[in-house]
Amino acid sequence: MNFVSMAYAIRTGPVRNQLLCLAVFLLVVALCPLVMNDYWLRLMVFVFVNIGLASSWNLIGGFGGYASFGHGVFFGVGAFAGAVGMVRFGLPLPAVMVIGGALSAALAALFVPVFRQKGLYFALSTLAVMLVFETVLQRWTFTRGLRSYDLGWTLAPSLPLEGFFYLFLGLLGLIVGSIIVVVRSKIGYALHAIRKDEVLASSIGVRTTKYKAITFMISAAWPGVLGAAFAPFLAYVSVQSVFDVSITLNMILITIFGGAGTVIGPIVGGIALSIIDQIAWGNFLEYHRLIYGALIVAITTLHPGGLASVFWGWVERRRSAAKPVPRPSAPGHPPTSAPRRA
Amino acid sequence: MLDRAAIPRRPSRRAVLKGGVLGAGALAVGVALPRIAGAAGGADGVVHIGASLPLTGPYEKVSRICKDAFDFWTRTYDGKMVVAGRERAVKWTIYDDENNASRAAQLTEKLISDDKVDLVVGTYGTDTVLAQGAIVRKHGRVFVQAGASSIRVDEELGGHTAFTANGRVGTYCAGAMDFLASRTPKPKKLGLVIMDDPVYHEIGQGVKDKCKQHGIDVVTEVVLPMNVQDLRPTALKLRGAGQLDIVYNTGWDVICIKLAEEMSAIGVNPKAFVGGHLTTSPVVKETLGSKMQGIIGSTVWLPQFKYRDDKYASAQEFAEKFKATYGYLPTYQAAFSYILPYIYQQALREADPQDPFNPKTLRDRLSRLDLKDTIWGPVSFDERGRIRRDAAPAVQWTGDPAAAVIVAPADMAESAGVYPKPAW
Amino acid sequence: MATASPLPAPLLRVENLSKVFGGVTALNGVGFDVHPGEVVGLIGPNGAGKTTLFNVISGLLPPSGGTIAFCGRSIGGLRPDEICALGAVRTFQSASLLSGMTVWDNVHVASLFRPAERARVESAAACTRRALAFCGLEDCRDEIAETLSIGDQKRVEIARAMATGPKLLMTDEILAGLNAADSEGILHMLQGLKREGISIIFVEHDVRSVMRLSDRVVVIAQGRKLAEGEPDAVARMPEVISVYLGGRYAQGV
Amino acid sequence: MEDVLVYGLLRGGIYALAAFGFSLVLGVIGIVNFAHGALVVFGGLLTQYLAVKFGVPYAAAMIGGALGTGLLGAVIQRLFVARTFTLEPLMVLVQTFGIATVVTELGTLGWGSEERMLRLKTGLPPGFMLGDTFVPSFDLVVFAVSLVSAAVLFVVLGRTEFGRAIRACRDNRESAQLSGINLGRTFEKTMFLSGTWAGLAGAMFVTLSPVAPYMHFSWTVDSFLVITIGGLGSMLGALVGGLVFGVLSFGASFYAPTIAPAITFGVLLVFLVFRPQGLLGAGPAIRK
Repeated sequence: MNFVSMAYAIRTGPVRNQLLCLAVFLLVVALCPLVMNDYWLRLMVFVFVNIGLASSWNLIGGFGGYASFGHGVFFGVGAFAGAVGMVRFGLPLPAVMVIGGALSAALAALFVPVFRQKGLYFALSTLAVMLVFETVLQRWTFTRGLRSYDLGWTLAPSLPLEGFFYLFLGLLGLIVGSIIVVVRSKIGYALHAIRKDEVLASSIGVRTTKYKAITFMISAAWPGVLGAAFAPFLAYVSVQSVFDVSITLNMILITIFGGAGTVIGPIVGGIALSIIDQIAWGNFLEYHRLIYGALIVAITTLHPGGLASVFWGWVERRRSAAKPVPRPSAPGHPPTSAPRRA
Repeated sequence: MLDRAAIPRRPSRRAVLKGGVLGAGALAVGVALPRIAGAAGGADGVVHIGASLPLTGPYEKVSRICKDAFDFWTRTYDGKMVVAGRERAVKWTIYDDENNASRAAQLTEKLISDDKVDLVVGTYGTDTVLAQGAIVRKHGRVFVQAGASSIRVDEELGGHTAFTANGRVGTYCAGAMDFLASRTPKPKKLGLVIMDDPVYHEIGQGVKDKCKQHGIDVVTEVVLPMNVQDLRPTALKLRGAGQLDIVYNTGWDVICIKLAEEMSAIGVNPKAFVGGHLTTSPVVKETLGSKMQGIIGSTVWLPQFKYRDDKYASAQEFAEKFKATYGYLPTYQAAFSYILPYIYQQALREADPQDPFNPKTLRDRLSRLDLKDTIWGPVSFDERGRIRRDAAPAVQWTGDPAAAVIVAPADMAESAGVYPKPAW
Repeated sequence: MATASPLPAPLLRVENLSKVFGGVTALNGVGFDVHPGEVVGLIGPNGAGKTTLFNVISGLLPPSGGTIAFCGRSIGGLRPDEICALGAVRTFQSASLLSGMTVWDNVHVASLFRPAERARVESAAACTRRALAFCGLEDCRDEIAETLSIGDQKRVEIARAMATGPKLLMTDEILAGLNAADSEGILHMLQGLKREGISIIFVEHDVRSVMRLSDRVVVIAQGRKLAEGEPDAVARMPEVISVYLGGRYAQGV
Repeated sequence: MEDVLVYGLLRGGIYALAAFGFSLVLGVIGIVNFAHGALVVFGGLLTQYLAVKFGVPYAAAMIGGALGTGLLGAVIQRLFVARTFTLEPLMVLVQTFGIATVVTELGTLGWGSEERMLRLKTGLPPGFMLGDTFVPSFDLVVFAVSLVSAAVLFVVLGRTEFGRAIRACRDNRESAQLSGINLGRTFEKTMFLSGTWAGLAGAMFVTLSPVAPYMHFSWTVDSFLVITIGGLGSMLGALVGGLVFGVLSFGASFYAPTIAPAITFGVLLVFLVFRPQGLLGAGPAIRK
C-alpha cells in the first residue's frame, strides 16, 4: 500500500481509521520531550493550543460556514475562569477546565437568536460580544484582579512544563478526535448542507438553527477548556494577554491556511504557520508582519482551499494517474473536500 | 450564481504570482536556514545578549529607539564588552514580542534555553516584562530592565530576578507638581486624566498624593480605557468641571496630543497642562506645533541633565553623537536602554573568569553596584532591585519653536517657568 | 386519469393568502385546496407569484395575511424544516444540489433528517437506497452530483424530496431546460409518485405537461387566482387564454 | 446634553464618510472589506504627506489623497479581490485582512509609525457659540464637507451611467451582466469609489486628530458599527448610521468613559438581534 492510497483510505474510510491515525500522530508527538529543550516544549504547547483553537473554530467556521470573528472571547472567558477559579477560589486545574468549557458553551448558547441571521451578521455579533466581554472582564472588580488596582492575575504554574505538554497534547487529541466524530455524524451532514445551501437544507428538513447552535456550543466549549488550562501555563492572565484580537485572527488564519472545512487543515496550518513564524521572527525582525500578511493574501488569492486542498489535489492526481477509475468513495460520509464553490 | 466566464481570469499572471511566491519562499528558507544553524552555537569569547522588544504595533517607535540605543552602546564600545577583565565580542539577539505577554514569555524562553544567551535585558511594557520575568525567574536567572516601572515588578520580581533601572512611576509627577504648587496664584483645582492600567493608576495616585500634600483639589478624575480613540468627551468633561488650574494627563504621548487638540478645539484653557511623562517624544512637538507652548512634562532624562560617563563628557555630547548616528535626539528611552548593557558591563568587569555569568554572583554584583557617573545618572539598586531615585524633573516647553527647559527641581532648573501658560 | 373526488379533508388548504414585499403585493388573496393523491397544476405568466407562493407555503417567507393549513394544521409562520417534517417538500427553480457532495450524500441528508416516526420504519440508508432506486440513480450514486447531466440532477432533486417521505411535493419548473426524453422520464416519475399517493403541486411553463399530469389546474396572474378547474375546462376559459395562453394552446389542442 | 449631541453629530459626519465606501462595497460586490480602515488611514497619511512634503495646498492634497486611495482600492480589487469574491465570503474577509496588514506594514515602512496630523491655517475664527455649546468652526467646515461629499456620492450613484451600472450590479448581478455591464470593471470602479471616499474621510480626519498606520482596525470596526446601525448596503443608512453612531459613541465616552466600548458594542448587538436590517436597510433578502 503506497502513501497515496493510504492517505486516501484514511480520508474516505470509516471513522476509526482517522481516529487511529490521530492516535499514532499523538503517540509520535508524545515522544518529543525526550529530545527537546524547554523552549521547544513551550513552543510545542503554543502550537497545540493554536491547533486546538483553530480546529474548534473550524467546526463552525469551516464546516458550518459561519465565520466567528470573536471566537477569542471563549478562550478569554476560559482563561479568566481558570485565573479567577484558581486564584480567588483555589480550585484545582481540572475543575476550572470544566468550568471554563461550561461557561463558554453557555455563552455560545446565547447566540441562538443571532443564528437566524446570515453569516455576516453572525460574524459581526461575535466580534461585538468579544469586545463587550473584553470591557466587562476588565472593569468588573471580581474579574479584574485580587487588589483594586490590579488588572490581571498572576498564577503559579501548577504543573511542570512536561506536565503542560502532555495536558495540552491530550486536549488536542480530544478536540481533534471529537471533531472527527462530529463531522462524520448526522451533525456533520447537517453542517455540510448548511454550508452549501442553508435555504435548501432547511427545506429538506434540516433543523438548521438547532444544528448550528449545537455546533457552535461544541466549537466554543473547547476554547473555554483550553483557555482555563492555559491560564496557569501563561502564569499571567490579563485582558490584554488573553483577549488580544490576534488570538481570533490566528484561529482563522491557521484554518484557512491549512484548509477550512477539513479535519487536517488546522493541524497542517498550525504546524506550517509555526514554522514560518519561527523563521520570520528569527530572521526578518521588522518585516515579519509584512511577510505574514503577504502570505495570507497569497494563500487566499492563489489557493483558497489552503494547503489541504493542494495536498488532496495532488493525491487525486496521483490516484487518477495510477488507475483511471471513477472515485469509489465509501458511501455514507460527507465529503471532506475544501470549501470551494465554483 | 455568477457566471464564471465574466470574472477576468489571467492564468499567465496567476502563474507568475505563484512562481513568485514559491521563489520568495525558497529564498526565505535558503536565507533563514544557515542563520538558524548559525544561531545555535555560541562561540567562546562572545557575550551573547538577548532581548525582545515590541517592534511592531503601537509601541513600534519606542522600540526602535530602544533598539537604536542598544546598537549605540555596542558602537560606543566597538562591539566589545569587558567581562572578567577580558574583552569579549558582543552579540545581540533581539526578537519582536509585539507587546504580547505570552509571546514575550515564549521568546524569553527561546533566548535562554535555545539561543543560550549569557544576559537578558528587559523589554518595554509592564505585562510583557512581568511575563518575561516569570520565565527568567523559572531559570533562576537575573535580568536588568527599564521598560516597566510599575510597583508590581518590585513585588513580583524585584531584587531576586529583576533589577529595574527606572524610578517608580508614582514619583513621576513630583517635579511638575512641586513646581506648580510653588506658583502664584497658587493653583487650587486639578483635573486628572488616568488611563485604565495599573501603571497609569500608579502615576495618578502619585498626583493625588502630591495634591493632598500641597492642598490642591482634584475636582474631576476621568478614567479612560486603554484603547480610547476620541478625547473630546474627556475635554468636555474637563470643561464641565469649571475653570481648572491644572490638567494632568497620565497617559502617553498620543493621549497628550489628542487631549491638547481637543481642549484647544472646544476652548478648555487650564492655567497649566501637564502632558505626562512622554512629552519629550519628538512626535508630540512635531504634531502639536505652536500648541506646545507652556506644556509641562515630567521626564526622567534629558540631554541637559548634568550626567557623564567614561565615554561621554556630558549627556549633551551623548545626545549629539546619538543624533549624528540615528538622525534624532535620544529620548529617555534611549538613555535607559543604553544603560542596560552598560550596567551589565560595570557589574561583570571584575567577574570570576571561570563562571562570569553565574546568576548568583551576578545578582550580588548588581545589588552592590554603585555607579556615580553614568549617562543615566547615579545607578544603585535598593533591596527590591529598584534604582534609588525619586522625583522626576519637570520640563516646560517654551520659545518658538518650542524647546524643553527644566523648571524643577530648583537645583536643576534652567528657567523659572511660565504660569499660567498662554491660552491655546 | 382519476378525477378529483371531493374528499372531506384536503391535504393542503390555502385561504386568502397574501404576501407583500415593501409596497409590492406579490400575492393577493390566493386560495385553493390540494387533496390527497391529487396533482394540482399551477400556471401563470412570469412574475405571477408562483414561486412566492411556494416560498410562503414551504416556510421560507412568512405570509402577510391569510391561512395555510396542512393536514388540518395551520403552518403559516412555521420554519421550513418543520413544514418539511410535516410532509410538505419542494424543489427549487434552478437545480439546487449540495455542491461537492455525491448523489448518495445529497439524498442521504434528507433521509437522515426525516421525521422520527418514519425513521422507525426503515433505516436512513434503506430510505436513501429506495429513493435512488425509484429515480434510477443507483449507478451514479458515487458521482459528484453537480457533474451529472441536467436531467439526472433533476432526478437527484426528486430523489432527495422523496427521501424526506413527503405527503405533498411541490415542484418548481422541474422540466425547465430538459430535453424531450428527460422531460418524459421526469413526468413518468411524477406519475409514479402520484400512484404512491403523494400529492403534487406542479408549477411549470410547459402547459402541455401541466395539462397532461394535472387533475386540476390553478391559474394565477399578478398575485391573484384567476381561474381554477379541470385542465380542459381551464384551457377553454377566455380570461385564461387572454392573459396567459394567448391563442396558441387553444388552437393547438 | 446639548453639547454631547452637537459634538457627536460633528464626529458622526466623518464616521459616515468613512462608512459610505464600506457599505457600497458590501452592497455591490457583496464582501466585507477588512482593509477599509487601512484605506481610511492611508488616505489621511497620503494627504498629510502631500501637504507637508511637497507643500501642496490642503484642498489639492485632500483630492490627491482621496484619489490615490481610490486607486489603491481599485488595484486591490483588480489584483486580489476579483479572484476570490465568488468564493465563500470568509475567504475575502481573511484576504482583505491580509491586505490590511500588508498596506499597514508598507505604510509603516514608508512613513513610520508615528501619529501624524495636518494643521491648517484657515483664518476662520476659532468657533462660535451655539446655545451653550462652543462649536469649533473648523469642525463645522469638516462636517459640511462631509455632507457635501455625501451629496456628491448620491448624485454619482443616482444620476450617472456609472452609478446606474453599480446599482444594477447591486440589485441583480445576473441581469446586469445580461444587459451588457462588465462586472469586473464595475467592481473595480466600485472599489475606486469606495477607496476615494475612505481616503476623503482620512484626509478630513487627519486635520482634526492624529493618524497612524496602526489605527486602521478601529476604523474598520467603526465602519461596521455605522452600517449595522444604519442598515447594510444603504447609502442613506450609512449617513444616518454615522450620525447616530457619532452621538452614541460620544455620549458613551462622555457619560461612562471606562465602559464606553462595551456600550457601543452592546447597542450593536441589540441591533443585530432585534433589527438586523438596521435603521434604514431593507429586510434581509432571501435567495431563490
